[in-house]
Amino acid sequence: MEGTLDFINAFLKWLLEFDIAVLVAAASVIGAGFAMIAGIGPGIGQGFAAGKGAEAVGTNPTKGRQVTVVMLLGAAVAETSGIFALVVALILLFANPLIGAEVAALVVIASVIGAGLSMIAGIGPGIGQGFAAGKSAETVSVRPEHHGNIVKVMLLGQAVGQTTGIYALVISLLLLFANPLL
Amino acid sequence: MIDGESLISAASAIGAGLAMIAGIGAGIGQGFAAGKGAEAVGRQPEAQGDIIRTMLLGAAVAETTGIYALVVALLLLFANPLL
Amino acid sequence: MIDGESLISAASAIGAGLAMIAGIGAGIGQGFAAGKGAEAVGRQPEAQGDIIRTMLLGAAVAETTGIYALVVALLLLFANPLL
Amino acid sequence: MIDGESLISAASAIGAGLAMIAGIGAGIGQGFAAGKGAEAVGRQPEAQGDIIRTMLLGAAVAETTGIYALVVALLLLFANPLL
Amino acid sequence: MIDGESLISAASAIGAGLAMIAGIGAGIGQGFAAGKGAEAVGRQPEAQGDIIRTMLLGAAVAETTGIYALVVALLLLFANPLL
Amino acid sequence: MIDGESLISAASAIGAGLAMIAGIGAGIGQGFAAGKGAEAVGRQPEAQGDIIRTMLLGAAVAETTGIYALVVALLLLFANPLL
Amino acid sequence: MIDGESLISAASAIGAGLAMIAGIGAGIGQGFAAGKGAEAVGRQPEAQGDIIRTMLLGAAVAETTGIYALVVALLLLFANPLL
Amino acid sequence: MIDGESLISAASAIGAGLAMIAGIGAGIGQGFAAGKGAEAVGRQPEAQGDIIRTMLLGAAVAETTGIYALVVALLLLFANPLL
Amino acid sequence: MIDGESLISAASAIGAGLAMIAGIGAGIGQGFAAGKGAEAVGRQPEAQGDIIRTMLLGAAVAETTGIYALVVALLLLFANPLL
Amino acid sequence: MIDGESLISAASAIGAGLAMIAGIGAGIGQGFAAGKGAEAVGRQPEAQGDIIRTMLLGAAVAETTGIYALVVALLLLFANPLL
Ligand code: NA
Ligand code: NA
Ligand code: NA
Ligand code: NA
Ligand code: NA
Ligand code: NA
Ligand code: NA
Ligand code: NA
Ligand code: NA
Ligand code: NA
Repeated sequence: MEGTLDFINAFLKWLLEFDIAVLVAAASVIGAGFAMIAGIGPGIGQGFAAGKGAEAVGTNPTKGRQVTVVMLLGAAVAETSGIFALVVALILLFANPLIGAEVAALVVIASVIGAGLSMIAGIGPGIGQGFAAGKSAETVSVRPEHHGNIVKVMLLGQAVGQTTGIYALVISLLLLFANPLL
Repeated sequence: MIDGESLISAASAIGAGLAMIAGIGAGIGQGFAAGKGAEAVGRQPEAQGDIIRTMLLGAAVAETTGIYALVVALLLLFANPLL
Repeated sequence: MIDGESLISAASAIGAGLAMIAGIGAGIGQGFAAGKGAEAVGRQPEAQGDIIRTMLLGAAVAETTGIYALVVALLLLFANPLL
Repeated sequence: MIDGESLISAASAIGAGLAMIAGIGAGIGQGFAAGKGAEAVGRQPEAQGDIIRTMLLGAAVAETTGIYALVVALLLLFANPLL
Repeated sequence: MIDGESLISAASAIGAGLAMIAGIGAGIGQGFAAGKGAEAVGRQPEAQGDIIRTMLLGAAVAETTGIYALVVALLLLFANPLL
Repeated sequence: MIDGESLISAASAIGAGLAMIAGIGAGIGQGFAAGKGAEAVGRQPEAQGDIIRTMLLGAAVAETTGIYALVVALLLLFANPLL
Repeated sequence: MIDGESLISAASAIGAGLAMIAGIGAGIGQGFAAGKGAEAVGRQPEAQGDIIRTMLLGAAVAETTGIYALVVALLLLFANPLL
Repeated sequence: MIDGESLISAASAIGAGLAMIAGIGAGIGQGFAAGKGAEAVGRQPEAQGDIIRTMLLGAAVAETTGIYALVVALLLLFANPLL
Repeated sequence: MIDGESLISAASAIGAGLAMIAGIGAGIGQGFAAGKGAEAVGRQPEAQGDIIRTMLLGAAVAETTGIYALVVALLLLFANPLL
Repeated sequence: MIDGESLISAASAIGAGLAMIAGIGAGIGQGFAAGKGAEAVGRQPEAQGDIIRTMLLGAAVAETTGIYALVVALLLLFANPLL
């Protein structure tokens, strides 16, 4: 009787009647879904680079090749957080270190969901690095003679813009592989 | 009674839906490229070929994370390694 | 009593709704293309054909992730492999 | 007692609400087109017809993912294949 | 005790709230149009009529997905087909 | 004991909060209009009246989805048809 | 023991928090207006009065949906019609 | 056993966290103002005083919804009317 | 069995995480300021001191809502008034 | 068995994940700075040193809220005051 009135304990009791492997699997697929959301970032950023690249190629068709290379180089960097997210999702699905662990079920399911949520941070570097790629491609079309400096500053700035994506990856990997809460 | 497989399947349906949200990015980015491409073609119609090639190349790059998300969603639905 | 199939169906309804959110992207992106296309046509009415063709080509590319999401949602509703 | 059908119906109401969020995209995108269209008409009033036609064509393309979402929501409410 | 109808009603209240979030889109988009319209009127006051007409036409188009969402929310509240 | 009415009321409180999020749109959009309006007035002070009128007309249009959301929230709180 | 009133109060606390998220809009929009206002004042210091008046008028309009959200949150906390 | 007061307190902690998200707005908006202010000062150093005053006035206006959210969060934590 | 204090602590951990999301705003805004500052310094290196001072002053203003969120999160973790 | 400590640990794992989402901001903002920095260096190579210094100074400021979030996440994981 009391259990039905305290719906939180009742729900947790129902949940923990499942086998722990089942709970981890169910939470892992949701965590993988969250992680993939990071893909918004590279999509926006690389699309920006594509637009600025197309514009720059039109402005200076003789430097089309050089502009396209800068756009693609910058866009490749912007892909990073999409790849990180995919890797975390694939780990959750195919190489989940927490499946089979004989530990507190609640903590494990929350950890795999937390690992997925953390990866969403990758949206930021994806957008920002793509912006840098687009502006660099544009600038190279106007000042092809400064190609080297432009790319150097782009890569430096992109590296700075990556850090919060790295922090998120670290937290995610900690939750999966070196979880201090377990 | 709900068995373990059903719980994982239910969670997979939600995970697949969440993953698809990634498609927001390519939609915005490629649309931006379409707009800048159209603008550039209006300004330099003689460079139309180069402009469209660059736009499509860049848009192909911007598609990848949308594809990753689709692959993960289809895995969850059709080849779920956890089921 | 709630059985496993009902739970999967319920989660599929939510998953389908989540997937559709991807459509935000194409809406923003293609609208941007529409705006830049209109601007370009105002500036170079003689290039109208090329501008609109480029805009529509780019917009078609930007539609894909919205379509992927629709496909996943319809799968969840009508041909659910998890059920 | 809650039965399976009620759970699916409840989840469908939430799924329908989630799907409608897709409408953010067309709202932003078409509003952008409206703004660029108004600007272009101010600059080249003589090209008003072409500008508005392009704006509306592009906006129609940008509407589609909002319509997909509406269709999924109405399916969940009125012709729910999961029930 | 909670029965099935109550659960559906509760989910419908949340679904209605979620649907309204779509209104973000028209708010941003139409506000953009307002800003560009004001700018254009400042530059070409003699074209004020054409500018405002184009702005309002575009804004009307941008309103639709906000209306779809309102309709779905009102359906969930007042004519809920799931109840 | 939690009865059905309490559950619906609780969900309505959350639904009302969710609906208000729509206000993000008008806030961004009208703020954009304010910025463009201020810029335009600085450039063409003699057109101040026309600029502000256009800005306010456009901003009124951008307010609507925020009002829809407020109406849905107030309905959920004060005239809840689900209760 | 959790009774119905407690559940509604708990949901109201969450609903109030959700509603406040609407404030993102005015924050972005009015900040945009601040930036454009500062730019305009730098360019035409002699029009400073008109620029700031327009900026503040537009910002007041952009504040409304943030106020609506605050009102709904305060209703949920201090004059909750659902309790 | 979880009692009603604990449930309300728990929900209040989450509600306070949600409310703070509103701060995104002022952060973006005021940062935009900072950027435009720095740009304007670089162009017209002689108008520095007017530029910074306008930037700060506009930024103060943009802060308000962040403050509203902080007030709601502190109410939920320290003077919770629902407890 | 879970008691009330544990539930409040658990919700506080989630509330603290949610509050930190506010930091998105300052990150975007201050990054914008950094970009405009770098651009301005490139154009008017002789005004570098004034540009950087304005950029930092504006960025300090943009930091506040991120600090509010941090304070709320630390309160929830270290000086939780709900416990 | 469900104990309180497990629930708090579980919520802390989710709270840590949520907090990291703040990193979106610095990623966007610093990327913007990178783009403007590269542009400025390409246009005024003679001011490269000043441009890069300003860009990095601004980017360091934009990093802070991402660091706050990291600190809160690490606290939740390694020095959880709620446990
Ligand atoms: Na960084
Ligand atoms: Na990509
Ligand atoms: Na696409
Ligand atoms: Na479309
Ligand atoms: Na529309
Ligand atoms: Na409207
Ligand atoms: Na308003
Ligand atoms: Na304000
Ligand atoms: Na601030
Ligand atoms: Na900062």
